[in-house]
Amino acid sequence: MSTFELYAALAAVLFAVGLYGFFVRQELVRKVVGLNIIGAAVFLLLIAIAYRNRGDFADPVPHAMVLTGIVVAVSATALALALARRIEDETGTRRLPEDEESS
Amino acid sequence: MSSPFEWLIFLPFAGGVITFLLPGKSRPWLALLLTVGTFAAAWWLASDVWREGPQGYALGGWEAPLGINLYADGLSALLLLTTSAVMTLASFYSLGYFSREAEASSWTEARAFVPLWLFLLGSLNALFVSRDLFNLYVALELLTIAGVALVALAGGATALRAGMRYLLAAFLASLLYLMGVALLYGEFGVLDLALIAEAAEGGTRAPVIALAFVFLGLGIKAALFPFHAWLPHAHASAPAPVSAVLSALVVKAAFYVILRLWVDVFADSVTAPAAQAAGALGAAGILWGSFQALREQRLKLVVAHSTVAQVGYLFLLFPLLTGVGEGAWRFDAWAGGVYHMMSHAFAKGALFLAAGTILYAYGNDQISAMRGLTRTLPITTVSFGIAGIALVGLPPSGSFIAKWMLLTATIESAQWWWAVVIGAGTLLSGAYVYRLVSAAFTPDTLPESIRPVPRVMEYASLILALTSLGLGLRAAEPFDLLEVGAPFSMIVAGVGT
Amino acid sequence: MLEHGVDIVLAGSIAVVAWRVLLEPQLFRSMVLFIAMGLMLSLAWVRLAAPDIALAEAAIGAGLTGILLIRAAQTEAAQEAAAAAREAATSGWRRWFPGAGRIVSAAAALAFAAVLLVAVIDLPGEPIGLTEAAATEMEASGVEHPVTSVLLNFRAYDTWLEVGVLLLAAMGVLAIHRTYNLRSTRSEEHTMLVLTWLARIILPLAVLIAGYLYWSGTHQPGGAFQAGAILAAALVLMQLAGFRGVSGLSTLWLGAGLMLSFAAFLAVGFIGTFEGEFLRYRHATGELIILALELTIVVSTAVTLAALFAGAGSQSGDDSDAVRARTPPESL
Amino acid sequence: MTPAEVIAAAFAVTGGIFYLAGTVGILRFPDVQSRLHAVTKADNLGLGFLAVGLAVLAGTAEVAAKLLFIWFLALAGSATACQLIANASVDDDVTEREQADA
Repeated sequence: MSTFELYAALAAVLFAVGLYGFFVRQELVRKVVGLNIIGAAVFLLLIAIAYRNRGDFADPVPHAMVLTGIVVAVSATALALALARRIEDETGTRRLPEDEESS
Repeated sequence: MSSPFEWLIFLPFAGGVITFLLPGKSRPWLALLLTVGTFAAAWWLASDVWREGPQGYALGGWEAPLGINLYADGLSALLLLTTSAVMTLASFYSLGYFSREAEASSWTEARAFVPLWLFLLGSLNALFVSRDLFNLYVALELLTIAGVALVALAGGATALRAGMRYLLAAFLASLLYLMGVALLYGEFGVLDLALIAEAAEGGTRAPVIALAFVFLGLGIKAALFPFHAWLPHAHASAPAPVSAVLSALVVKAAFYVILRLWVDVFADSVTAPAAQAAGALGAAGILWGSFQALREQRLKLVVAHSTVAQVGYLFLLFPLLTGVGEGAWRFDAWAGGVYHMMSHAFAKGALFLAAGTILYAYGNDQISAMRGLTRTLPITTVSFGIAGIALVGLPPSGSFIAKWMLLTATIESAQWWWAVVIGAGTLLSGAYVYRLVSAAFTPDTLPESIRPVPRVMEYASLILALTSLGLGLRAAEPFDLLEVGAPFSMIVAGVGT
Repeated sequence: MLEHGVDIVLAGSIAVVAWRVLLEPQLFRSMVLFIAMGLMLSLAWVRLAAPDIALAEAAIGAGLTGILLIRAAQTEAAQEAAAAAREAATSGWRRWFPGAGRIVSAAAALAFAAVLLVAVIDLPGEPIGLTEAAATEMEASGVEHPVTSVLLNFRAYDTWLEVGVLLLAAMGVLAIHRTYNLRSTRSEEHTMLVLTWLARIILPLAVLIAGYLYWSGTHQPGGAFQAGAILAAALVLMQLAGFRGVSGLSTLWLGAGLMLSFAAFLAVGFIGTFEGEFLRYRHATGELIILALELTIVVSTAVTLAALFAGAGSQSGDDSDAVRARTPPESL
Repeated sequence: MTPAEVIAAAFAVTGGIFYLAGTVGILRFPDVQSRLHAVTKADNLGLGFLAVGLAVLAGTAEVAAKLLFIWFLALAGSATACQLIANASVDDDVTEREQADA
């Protein structure tokens, strides 16, 4: 097993962990954490690919993609947490009612 | 600034910066001016495409694979035109909608609204001209964040929750898409769509799993059944012009990426079973969305559920394109689907604006409270009716032509079952549109107090509705434009239309 | 091999910690574990020859995201328990099939993991990418660090739109709070002397480190986003120590700070069109333009991330009077 | 091995021993305050030894200075964090009760 394969496999595992957390957890903050773990999985795969492609240096294009991805993830996270906070202000809970979507 | 690409990107984003920094009541007017300017740029690009064929643009002078290239063919040009046309009219509408100076909060809304609105326009433009897998991700992300912020702008628990659901679904979808992009980069080592198409030709190294991730992510963003649950409340809780643009354009943007990838890039890698599955989900969306629209008591929610149904039609394209051999019906199906996208954009925009007008005037949007609409808001009633015709797909609307082409394709490719779905969907949409229109025409005691509606709101929705009708009367030019750079135009040339 | 052993232990630990993040019943602890996971990921980035990402992950991924999450986790535990109980009592079909949701979710997650593993094993093992292309063109880009040349020249358009995403998030947070500056946001009620002390010594140090990262980004790992994140962390620390930080900025200054970088890219792009294409600056002036753009990124990233922190944790503007009554110890 | 490498290794191993002691302390000590005791003292010393060891190997004074600077930053950070955690553990009786239960 090469280093590339090891970390790429870890990416698959992290993806599943994050996805499970996103599905199962009802607290909004924890859903956001689940998404961030999924994000880490995606970044890990990209960086592993960059490592595989290394010559004199690692492939810079996936590195740039991951930097962009990290900034995008923190943006979405902050927006989600601000929404969660306002939802808590309005409704007293930081969960979404489960049966709203069918109403 | 000698290329329309530059203006399409520059104008809305520059407008976003200026309207965010400079206070003043002229902002909505500036926004309107810039949407009109963007329409001119889109027209310029479309005429270039029309005369010279597909256009390309290398940003920063760097060619792919290292740089990012922009690209526009007939499909992009038509969608750009649709985008700026719908947004121009919605901007007109918002002049009236946000002019309630008496209420301090609405002025706040308007101040936050204009820059976000222009950013949304800019990200739609960026998306429709992008030819790079990762650039598409960034553009989709811009679109999502702008969309969520605009939904939450309405305030209140319902809108905030709806925005949250939207954000969670779209965030997950983006990550699924990006995972697919990572796998594709690992496979091909490039991000440019044209280069990937070259490498993937023949489907020898079909990266099926990567494509599954990409399409799953985009399917969530396009509200494909069963990933549509986030849509109805997000679209129904937003301020009216935002609802209109989310349903008319933003959902279509995700579908556009699917279409581009499926037809232009991975045509050899996608399989007939996958196409049938996409069609089946589309069909389920048509039936489920229409059924929900029939049950709903609130006007804006009816219109939002109808979007779920109408998106379903778009996915019927894929079984008509894939694995059924070569034939003129493939172009019919493709062009019919794209025309449906456009025509629905105008019709749904008109419906949401009209619904917003009713909500504005009556203070609520219960269907049971809509009575007497013919007398209180006659112009809105007319636009409601016309947009309803276009939504159902009755002649002479653009949807009629689109559905007719889709039906022709189902018959010619010997897949009659999709024709049944289209027929059933049309009947169901007829039923829910009839339900709304009959409520409007029911004479009843008028509500005691109706807030006066600025004329510009009523006319904006009327013009949108008339445009959706006009698309049926003058379809030749759009179809000719659509053929420029179209994936199946060679077949058309061979068979002769 | 020992080299490989390090990777195996690291990968295993990351997986275990990620799992613990999910399992941990206490929200606050879960967030702390998440930060720990981020720091371990930084080590993984170093192992994978990605020092730029390691810096960004430590500063943004673990640092700022973590502190955002921790602040969000500070909620009334009793209130949450009540909400949970209410939810358990009323949640539709789940009442009849307790655990069904979990089983389905676990099955779905495992299926995704399996499919991804297959895809990853299928990936070619040999290099297929743009390393060569970037190496060939780097000379013309104006900088000597490959990642910076991709971020600020070859794919500067993406970076511009990325700055736009950050900006939009801040605009969204302000819109959600229905305000145009962060003056109404909560400031810390009780701060401690030691925190104030740290804030005082950290700010000049953070400026120094950010300047170093910014400057070195043209030829070695480091760069504008990392530098901006360091500054943002210092601003957040100041806020926690009771200083005003970004929430002391007026509407105009906050807006200008948020917009600076996006507007700078727009202007550079516009000027580039006279020479050829949008965002074109490949010749003699390349390095200067890149340095200038990076400087704006440092400022905007710092202001935006600090503003996101202030906004994400703040109460709504309704009780702004109450907040104002608790005047901060000093304003900066 | 050159003499410099031997000295560096000696420092690094000493640092490792302190880390080990600190970690055992976290695991074995009963409450927040004594755990902090273990972490801050032992780990800061451990890091110091590591930094000195690496500085010996660094070759240039510039790198050595950077390493010591990093140590100083870590000291400032952990001293503050320790104060904050200790204060929180005194203030927050919930935490205290939990620790007592554990």
